[in-house]
Amino acid sequence: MPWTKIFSNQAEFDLALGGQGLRALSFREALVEAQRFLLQDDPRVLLMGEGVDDPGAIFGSTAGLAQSFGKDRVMDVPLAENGMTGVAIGAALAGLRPIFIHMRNDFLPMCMDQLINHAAKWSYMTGGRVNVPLVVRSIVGRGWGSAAQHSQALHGLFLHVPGLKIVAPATPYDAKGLLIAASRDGNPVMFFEHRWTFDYVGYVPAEAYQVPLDQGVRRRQGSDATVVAIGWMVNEALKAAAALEAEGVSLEIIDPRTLLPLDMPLILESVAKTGRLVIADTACHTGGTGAEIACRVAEWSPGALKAPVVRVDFPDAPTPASTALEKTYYPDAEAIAQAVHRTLREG
Amino acid sequence: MPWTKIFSNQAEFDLALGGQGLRALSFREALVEAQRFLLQDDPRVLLMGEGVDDPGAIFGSTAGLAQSFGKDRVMDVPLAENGMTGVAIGAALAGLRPIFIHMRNDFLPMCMDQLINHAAKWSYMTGGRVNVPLVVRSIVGRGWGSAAQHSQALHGLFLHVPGLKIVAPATPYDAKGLLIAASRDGNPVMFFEHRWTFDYVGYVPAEAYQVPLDQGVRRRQGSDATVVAIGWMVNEALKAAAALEAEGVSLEIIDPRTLLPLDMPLILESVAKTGRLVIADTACHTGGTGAEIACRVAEWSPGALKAPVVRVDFPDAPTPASTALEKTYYPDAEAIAQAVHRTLREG
Amino acid sequence: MPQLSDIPPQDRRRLWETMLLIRRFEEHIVDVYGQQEMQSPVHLYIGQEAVAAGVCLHLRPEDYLFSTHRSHGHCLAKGADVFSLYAEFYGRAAGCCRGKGGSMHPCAPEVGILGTTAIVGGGIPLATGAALASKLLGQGRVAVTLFGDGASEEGAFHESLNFAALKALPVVFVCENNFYATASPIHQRQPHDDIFRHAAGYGIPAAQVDGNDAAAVYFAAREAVQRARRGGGPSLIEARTYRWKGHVGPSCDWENGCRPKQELEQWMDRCPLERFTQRLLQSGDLTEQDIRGTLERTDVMLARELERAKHSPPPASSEVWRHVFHETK
Amino acid sequence: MPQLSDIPPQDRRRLWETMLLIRRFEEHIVDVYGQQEMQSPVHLYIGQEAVAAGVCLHLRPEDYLFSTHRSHGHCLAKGADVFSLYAEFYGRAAGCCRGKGGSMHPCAPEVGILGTTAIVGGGIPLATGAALASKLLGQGRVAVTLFGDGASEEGAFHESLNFAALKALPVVFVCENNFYATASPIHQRQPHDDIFRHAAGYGIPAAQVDGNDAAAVYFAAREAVQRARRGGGPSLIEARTYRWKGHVGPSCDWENGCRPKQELEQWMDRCPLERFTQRLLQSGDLTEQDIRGTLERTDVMLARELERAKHSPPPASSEVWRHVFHETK
Ligand SMILES: Cc1ncc(C[n+]2csc(CCOP(=O)(O)OP(=O)(O)O)c2C)c(N)n1
Ligand SMILES: Cc1ncc(C[n+]2csc(CCOP(=O)(O)OP(=O)(O)O)c2C)c(N)n1
Ligand SMILES: [Mg+2]
Ligand SMILES: [Mg+2]
Repeated sequence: MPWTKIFSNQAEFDLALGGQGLRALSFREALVEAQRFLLQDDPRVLLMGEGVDDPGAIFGSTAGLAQSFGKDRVMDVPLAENGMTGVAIGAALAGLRPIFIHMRNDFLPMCMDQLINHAAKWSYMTGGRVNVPLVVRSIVGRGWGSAAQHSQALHGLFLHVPGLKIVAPATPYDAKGLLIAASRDGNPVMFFEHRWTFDYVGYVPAEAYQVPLDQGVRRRQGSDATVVAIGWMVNEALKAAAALEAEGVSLEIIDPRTLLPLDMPLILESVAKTGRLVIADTACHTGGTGAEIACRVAEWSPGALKAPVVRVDFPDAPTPASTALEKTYYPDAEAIAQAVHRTLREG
Repeated sequence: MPWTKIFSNQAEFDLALGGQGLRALSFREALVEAQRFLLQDDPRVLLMGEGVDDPGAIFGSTAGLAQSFGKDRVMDVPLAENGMTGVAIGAALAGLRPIFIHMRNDFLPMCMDQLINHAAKWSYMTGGRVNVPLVVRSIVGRGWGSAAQHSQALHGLFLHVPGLKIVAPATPYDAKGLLIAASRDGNPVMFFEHRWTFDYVGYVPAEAYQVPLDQGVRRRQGSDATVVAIGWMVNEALKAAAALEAEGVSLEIIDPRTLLPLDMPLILESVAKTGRLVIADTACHTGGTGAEIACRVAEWSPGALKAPVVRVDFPDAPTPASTALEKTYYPDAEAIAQAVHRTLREG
Repeated sequence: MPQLSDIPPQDRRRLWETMLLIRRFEEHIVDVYGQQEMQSPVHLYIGQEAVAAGVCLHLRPEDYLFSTHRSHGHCLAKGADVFSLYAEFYGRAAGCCRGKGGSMHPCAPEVGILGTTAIVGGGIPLATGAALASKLLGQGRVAVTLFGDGASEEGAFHESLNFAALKALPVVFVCENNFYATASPIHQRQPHDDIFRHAAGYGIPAAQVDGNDAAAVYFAAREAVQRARRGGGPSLIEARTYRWKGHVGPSCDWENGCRPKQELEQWMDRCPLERFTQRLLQSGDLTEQDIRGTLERTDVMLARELERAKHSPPPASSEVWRHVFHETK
Repeated sequence: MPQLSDIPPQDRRRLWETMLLIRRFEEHIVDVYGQQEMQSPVHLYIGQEAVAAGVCLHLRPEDYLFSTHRSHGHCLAKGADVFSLYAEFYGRAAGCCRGKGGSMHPCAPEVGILGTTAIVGGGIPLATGAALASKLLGQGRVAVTLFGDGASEEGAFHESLNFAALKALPVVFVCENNFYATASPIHQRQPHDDIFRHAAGYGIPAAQVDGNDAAAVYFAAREAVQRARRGGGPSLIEARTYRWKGHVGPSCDWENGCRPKQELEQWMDRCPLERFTQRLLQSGDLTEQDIRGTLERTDVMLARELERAKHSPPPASSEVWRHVFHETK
């Protein structure tokens, strides 16, 4: 399927899919297109965030929108993450559909009170009478010495907060379709993006479409081992698969796309076939999404694994600044391939 | 060992241990004693929190301390959890050893920025040159319609934050020994207490002692199944064990005491013996401590389990207010016993 | 200084009736709480009734109100249904939140109460956001947030004032300064107790009023609500008042040493209901007979609703899993 | 109005030298940044030097300083070592944080810089806490926190002002109002740009000064630091200034449309270093020869330290796992 493919640039895309007359967009452009559609389609939609209207335009992902829709609908806000998240929630309660945008995941801890104690619980506390149609976009930073406070990936924290949905797109196609679905969902949706996917190119239909918030996708068919890869790790897994193919190892890659709800049937089906599981995440090791997935596999398909599950993720350490240390800190395709080798050896 | 035992009141204690001339304290009194010792022993120790000096005295756990040490060392603070946590961290950097106290876990999301972005990362960001000797005590509320914003148990969130230690005592003995160890540790330590353990009585030596921050304890020897129980669930597990014993089922109970670092050797040893694992936690299901423990067992002792792991914890829902719903929401000894039965049936 | 006569007669009467309703609503709770069937932490409003009454009289049903843990009086003044509140406090299926919210989280969307947070300060940005929605949607609705002196210490208060001033939002910030947060006196938490002073930093008009004087609250709120409604932006009202009961539950907290008894007695001498009753008796707006009649009608109604609530069925246990998410799009 | 002559001659000279050091320190970064070897997001301070210089002159080595993402100038003025800063920005093992912090998180505990946060507003409560420690331990140390106009919008700013005023802590809050947070102009974020006005709400003495006038900053800071040191409690200084470079990195952000070029040029005409140089030339504190000499010595030193830093070894990869926790008790 063309929309499951990721390319690192337009030329690659043209080579593979250009001949079919398909349209390519970057991940960044897909986000812009989704938001442009939402703003156009629904007068209640509002983008809020520090710098959404400035020339940087959130790494380009809101480019041109303030110009088209004005600063009331593409609204720069003060530096007051908790209060402004509360404002967004209040606006959502009273009929708007805000999309709140953070340049970095790292600013989410500032608004945990409003996210955890308010947005996540509001529908429940009111017995379902009032809901919070809010999307919170936030981007994972990485590299160039961004260091401990500017490169966290915190989606794993929100797994433990009932009442939130969690989305982590890996492709331009999904970025657009999931963002539209998130904005329409009527619940608070945490929408995690990875800075390093922004330049990826892929097939994106021009029309509006939704990618459902509870369906993963098989990015690659394989028979020897399953890699469940999250966000940016999907592309690394694809690279690892290509390398492993040369060695005769056939990798299946599952991209859950939404972490809450999590498409366990898809994962279990794949694991039942391959008997080997590697979980590749862009976050710290302990207590993250990988643990939950592995635990559910152990609960629901206890006999399925022929070798122990392996998690590929970041060390249990804050991000170091030095480039020399970043190299050690961040796992990549190579680390995934090694993990696959381990499951093949051990099982 | 007398200090591994928990009693629901003094009379029970007297019956079991009184004859040995041992001294009993409630969990609450053990906390008071630990803090009294710390305040006396080290002029740098400071208690801070909303209401630490008032007649309620944080459910009695700071009773008498303001009277003994004055309001400069047992300091009421404004309602400004994030800022005041920052103040506590700054004070810790500059030579004090604050113990910051929250009446409820639910107020922790307010200070996530200072806990996650500052306290947890400070040692690392400064290359180990500056450390944060801070303890954050916070209590899990429960019952009487406390509802969604006054009964969360959030220790699981902090598992995913490198740089924090996490403590969850279940007995008076551990409450005292772990709190002293936490204050001496030199790192930011999240200290989780459960409101319902406050009246528990147990043997507590009068002298100061430390319980190490990385050692779990076997609360009960058994051979048929292992229950890893956290905090308040330890006592429920003991009750379940008593009930199961009558049926001829022998339960081993592990209380990790600290969740980070987690005493995996003790857990793995027990699981190797029993081949069955139930994890009982006082928190919501998805993405919690149970997932991490189950995942590590799957990674490190893949063949050990004869039956799938079972998690006993709260539904993935905020806490409902109605007593009628609370009954369904909260699992107890009965739920643990059922889970044990399941592992026995399935394996 | 505006006079009582500047308040239209029907408003005088409504002010008084609202205060009476709140007072008796709460006293009925005090009466039954010891039965331990109302299993919800009730934060009683007795002593502060003039604030809710004086503010909410200026609001329309579609205007928004965001409250706190101490919400009962606010909800009643805004028009919430007595039965569905009592039923909620009893944890019943017929409660305004189907029994899931309890006393700290009532909602009544039909009268602009979109839900209530018990996180101190948490409702202030929510109200600001509702005001933003009203403004962007051109609805002309006003949002009001009532909160305590303790809440004014939370950063969210300041973040909200800043944004409301920046965007000239139709929001009225009403701080009920009762000089305590739980048992902590304000002088252990703030350098002075004139909370209205913070408004100046944002260029927001502010008033400090006697929160035990329904007329004073009425005038300040009228100005603020009118300003908001005509697009003049936010206002801050500090209403100085006192709660008679403990922070939570039906007893008085001087009994356990939380506050000096004498302080409570001084404030009880300034009872907002009694004072306003006397003024209306003097002005001829009320007669002793009115009072007796209204009191009786109110009590009969409250007793009836409370009994109905108490005997209404609890939610089914399957409700635990419902409403975590919004069910239809 | 105090005169230049009210500044002791050695202080005049130090003010000037500190500004020069900061300016040239940053310009050396601008020169080498294009080589892409200094892989750290540098937030340059050029244009704001008078603030750091004027404030830190009054501080002792044991006094505390808490900075922000834009920390270089603050650290230098407080006495941090040039080599260990450059080495840190290069991610080297010899950096002040062993290469783990980078440009946004320098520390220099030996001169009271206990670490730096790049969370906007995050350092304000930390400084307040350090002041609390100083006061409770009776150390007489003063804590200073420098932060931007953007930071004054964060709740933590207000929470800190409240607590500092409540406890009369020895802390000086210095807001460098450069009218922008990244590319967002202050009028999109605050209802007015007189940040000092918030102090009055807490009864905190405040001053608004020309942040491009080293003498003006010097006098305001002297008063504030002295007040703190003698137990007179906190102060707020708003220093109005302007950064010349983009929010991050060595280029100018008018180039990409972030700000009007003309605005930058007007502020460059009011260069704090140039203005102070001229005054010292006039007063006879400096000669052209002094200037040339100091500039040359400074440049030679900076170039040497920068080269040393650049060629010093990176940390071993095992460092990734170290210092997550404090290693000895
Ligand atoms: C963020 C937060 N911190 C602490 C609490 C616990 N708490 C509940 S009410 C209260 C006091 C609030 O005081 P105030 O705002 O003055 O309101 P009042 O109770 O006087 O009406 C506190 C500390 C809370 N609910 N939320
Ligand atoms: C809490 C938080 N929100 C957002 C950011 C992203 N950010 C970094 S610096 C900055 C602007 C800060 O402006 P100001 O405080 O005026 O300081 P200046 O850069 O002008 O020196 C922003 C928004 C951050 N680091 N922390
Ligand atoms: Mg109060
Ligand atoms: Mg600025």
